[in-house]
Amino acid sequence: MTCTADSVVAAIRAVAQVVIEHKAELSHLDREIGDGDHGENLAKGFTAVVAKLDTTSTPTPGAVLKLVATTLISTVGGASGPLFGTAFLRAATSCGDAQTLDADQVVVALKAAVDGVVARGKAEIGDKTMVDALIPAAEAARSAADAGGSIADVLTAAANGAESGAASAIPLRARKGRASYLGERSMGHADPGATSVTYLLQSLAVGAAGTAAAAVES
Amino acid sequence: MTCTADSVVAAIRAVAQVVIEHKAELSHLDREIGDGDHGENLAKGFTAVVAKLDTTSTPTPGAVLKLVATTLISTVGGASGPLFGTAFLRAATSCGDAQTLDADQVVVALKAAVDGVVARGKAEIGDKTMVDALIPAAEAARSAADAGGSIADVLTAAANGAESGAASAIPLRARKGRASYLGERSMGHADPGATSVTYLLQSLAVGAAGTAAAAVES
Amino acid sequence: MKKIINDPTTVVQEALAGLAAAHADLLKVSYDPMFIARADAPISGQVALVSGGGSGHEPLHGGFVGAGMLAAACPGAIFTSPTPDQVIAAAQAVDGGAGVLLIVKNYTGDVLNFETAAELAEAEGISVATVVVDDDVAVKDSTWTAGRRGVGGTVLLEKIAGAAAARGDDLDSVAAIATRVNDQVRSMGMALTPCTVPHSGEPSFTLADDEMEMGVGIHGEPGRERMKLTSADEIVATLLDSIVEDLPFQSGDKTLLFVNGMGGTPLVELYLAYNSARKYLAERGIEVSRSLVGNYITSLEMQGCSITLLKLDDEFTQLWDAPVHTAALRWGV
Amino acid sequence: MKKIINDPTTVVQEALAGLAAAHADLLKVSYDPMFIARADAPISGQVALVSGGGSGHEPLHGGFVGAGMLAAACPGAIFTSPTPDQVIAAAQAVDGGAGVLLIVKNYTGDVLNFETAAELAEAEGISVATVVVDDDVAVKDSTWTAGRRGVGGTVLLEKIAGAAAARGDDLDSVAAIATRVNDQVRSMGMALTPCTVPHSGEPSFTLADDEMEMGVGIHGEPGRERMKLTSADEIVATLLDSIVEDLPFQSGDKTLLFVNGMGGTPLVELYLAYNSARKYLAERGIEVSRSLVGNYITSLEMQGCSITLLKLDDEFTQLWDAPVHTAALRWGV
Ligand SMILES: Nc1ncnc2c1ncn2[C@@H]1O[C@H](COP(=O)(O)OP(=O)(O)O)[C@@H](O)[C@H]1O
Ligand SMILES: Nc1ncnc2c1ncn2[C@@H]1O[C@H](COP(=O)(O)OP(=O)(O)O)[C@@H](O)[C@H]1O
Ligand SMILES: [Mg+2]
Ligand SMILES: [Mg+2]
Ligand SMILES: [Mg+2]
Ligand SMILES: [Mg+2]
Repeated sequence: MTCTADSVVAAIRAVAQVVIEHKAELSHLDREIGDGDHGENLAKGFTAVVAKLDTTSTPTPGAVLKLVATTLISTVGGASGPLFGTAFLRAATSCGDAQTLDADQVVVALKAAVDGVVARGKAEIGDKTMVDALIPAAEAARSAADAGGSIADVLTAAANGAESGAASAIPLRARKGRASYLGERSMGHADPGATSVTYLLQSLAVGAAGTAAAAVES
Repeated sequence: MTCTADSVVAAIRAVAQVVIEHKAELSHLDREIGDGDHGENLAKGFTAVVAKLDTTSTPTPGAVLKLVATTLISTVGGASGPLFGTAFLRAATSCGDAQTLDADQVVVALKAAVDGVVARGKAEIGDKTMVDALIPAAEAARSAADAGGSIADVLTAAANGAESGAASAIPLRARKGRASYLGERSMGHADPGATSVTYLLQSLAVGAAGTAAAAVES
Repeated sequence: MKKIINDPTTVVQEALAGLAAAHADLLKVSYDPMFIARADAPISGQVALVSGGGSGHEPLHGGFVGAGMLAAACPGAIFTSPTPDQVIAAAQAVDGGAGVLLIVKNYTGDVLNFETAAELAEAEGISVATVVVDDDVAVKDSTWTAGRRGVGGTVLLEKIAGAAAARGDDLDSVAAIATRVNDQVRSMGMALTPCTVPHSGEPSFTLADDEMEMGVGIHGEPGRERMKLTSADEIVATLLDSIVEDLPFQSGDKTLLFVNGMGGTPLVELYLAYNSARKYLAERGIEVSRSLVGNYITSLEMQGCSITLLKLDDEFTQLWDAPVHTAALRWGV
Repeated sequence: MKKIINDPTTVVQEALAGLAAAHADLLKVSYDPMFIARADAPISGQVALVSGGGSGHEPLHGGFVGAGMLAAACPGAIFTSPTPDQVIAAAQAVDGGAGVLLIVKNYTGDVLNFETAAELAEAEGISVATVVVDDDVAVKDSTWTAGRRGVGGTVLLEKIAGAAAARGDDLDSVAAIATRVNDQVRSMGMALTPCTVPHSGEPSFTLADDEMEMGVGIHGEPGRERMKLTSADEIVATLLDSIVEDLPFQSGDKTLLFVNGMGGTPLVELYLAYNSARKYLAERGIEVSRSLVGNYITSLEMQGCSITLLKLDDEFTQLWDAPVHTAALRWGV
């Protein structure tokens, strides 16, 4: 089964809710090794996204992702604004005008998003940034798709990849972003951005699984 | 027995020591209903006085008191500077060129000092200022002298008068000086200046009693 | 106590040395007795403004020494008025033959020390006039108090009277203008936190996390009333209610609105409070034609603000706009 | 959290409204997207300087908008960089046809957002140059970090480059001068206390009563090292040791010494620190020919200071002395 513009919209709304729920926690993580605004930044951005979705018609998955991208870029600020924005923008481009996406297209879009973040932020894996969660996520998604997995399988794999990637970054010393100013003092703390992208992918996975289940029932 | 320039110098040195010992306490009282500097102000002034006494020759009691006055005026600052300064200046004037002072001259000098403070500060008894300690002190000294008391008796009476005057001012609402800004909130606190003049007179009394005792022995 | 200092007993001297080094073109400092004078003083034939008071209110007064404002400032120890010998020495150093106007904030200590100084200066043949500033409406002026305190209005008075002196007015006229400013200006302040005098090391008072001190003085004296912390709009309204009703300021009045920080409050909060004050005054038809926002008369690191409102006439406005060149206020040069 | 505010979410907007009302002669404010522009912009034929960054550093950057300095400033949320659409709108509003120089403090968020803005502005046909300020020696510039942060040097760079633009230099020359300032300036800061971002309500870090944070950033980021609180002379020496050895500054160099407050530190401590810095530099034969002392690039109510040292040449000195008319820096007009 494939995913439509409407299910992408539903997925984004779910993501927005999850981000807002974890706002305080994400800002707390950012206070530990940053400037304490990551939760507010994303909550502000996704609140704006939801408002935009309510008032804008988005015929294709790509159109939805493009709207998310431009809204995040113009509302978030901070490092995560352009990074999340670029991710959604690249994903949108990779979707083109497709009316629906299958598992493979989802993986390709995810890979494009990750490449976009790397291109913008120039972070490598091990720098203790969201990239440490994103790259394993894209790889896990790829293998799940190659093994014939559904969209739900692919996104679940991605979420798990992100989670373990984020976890493995905890002991590391940050080399990019604000946390890098702390040098060794950044070690032992979870990276806010790696954590937020993990929540984002987990929300997508749960949503996709739900849709799939619903589809089976019907 | 009478008092000489030297015994006045010794008395002032003793006063300086007492003021410095009570510096923190006086500033604490001033923090309660003022700006917390009364102890520092007087300690600074009397430290300068002692230094001046070490280097200046003061042939008469009046000369000693004049030196104290000018030094306090030029070093204390704050309300207490000109007030203590005026007090010592008027006392000095009342002593003239006398080589020694008897009990009656001491009372006259004390009265002149008190009148000087009232003239400068325009405070009345009951305004919760040093005047509340000084006026009873002068009155008690007068009666002690009239009763034929010695310098020690006179100063002891003055010290006791000041102490009870300062105590009776505690419940009052300040109407002069910084404490007056507090209105009713000044009630229930001891007035720093009334307290410091009490210590000053007590130190003089103790000193005079000591000298008298010494005189008897010899 | 957390401060960037070396020794509590030398804070004022060291800060003065810094001021002198940073502004050698503007001012010179004498250390014993302590005063700050215009580098080019005395200005022959020009009335010289001499002010002073306890330190800890920077930039007041030393930051206002220079062309178009003060000829000299006498800093006392922190929160303690200067001594008469400082004032006399300063007056002698800057008197250009046209006399000296002493500007004194109404605190017993300042008044008594400047009074003594004035007597001695007169005796030295310097013609002296004195204006006592008492603009703080937090203190009821009655036989029950030492009278209103001099606060934010002092800054405006020093600027306007300084411009009058610079324009060549004689001592009586400058004193008259200064007195007129004091008649037309009202202020009130509040604090979110106390401050700590270096040599004492103890906070001047204590406030709970949800309390503020209304009508606070600038020496860490507690204020008129302790209240629960509220919004900027309510704080500003409380301050302006007392200020506006006191003069009173009326619809149609032209004013200078001065929102002052107590030293530890960031500019973003001061501009926010200024915005709130503008709305309050607009609703009452009171026009704001001149403004000053910033930390100009402070209480060390105290957090809080004060509002000062001056009723302007054409002469005040002209004198306010006239060039001034000091460390803390500068325009037109 | 004790602040004079109404609502944590509207602090920046309300403060901007205050700034606009207090300085209507100097600047105008756009609220959506948010930017502050010179009242008389665009100035045809003149290069326009556009800067910006998170709010909470006031007077930076809005207080530096005006003749001889910035054409526009884009304030983000507190401590959060502005978004590209703000920068594009500001650039369009102030471009006088001679191009726009973007002045960006080196933080990932600012760099990425201004980068995105530059791409889009170019696409709109505005010629854009960018200079990234990274003068903070507290951060070792290596593959181990996002590179040095932009701090106090930004103020000096905006003044000097602004004067170059006002004098009529073209975009390349103004950008070249700005780059040269960045090459010649070094800074480092320290904090006695943390600060609290209004919408978070929690202090950015915690320090014991006897601790200070050395090499602190201006966003409440913890610094290079936590140390026991020590004397002003030792604090200044620690900051200047890193600054002087880095460029390095040498005996005989002419410099501009800028002692900056973090927002909650009173002027008396800043002048005391300035005095201490003068002694340190004099011992090393480093001449201070220009000075700036005050709160110019702050971290809300944080207590602490930073020192910035710029190596001066004749051109820098001329451009520094050139007239400037902004809310926070004014001389020669
Ligand atoms: N160069 C970079 N590449 C990828 N991600 C980055 C980079 N720099 C920072 N990040 C991510 O951004 C997160 C911080 O985002 P946020 O707090 O919103 O922005 P800011 O640091 O500007 O306050 C970090 O936790 C990190 O995951
Ligand atoms: N008008 C006055 N007449 C007499 N004594 C006064 C007057 N005003 C203040 N005082 C005394 O001065 C004391 C405060 O002195 P001090 O703290 O040294 O000066 P300041 O109030 O200037 O800080 C008060 O406790 C009070 O006794
Ligand atoms: Mg952050
Ligand atoms: Mg006192
Ligand atoms: Mg005092
Ligand atoms: Mg941020």
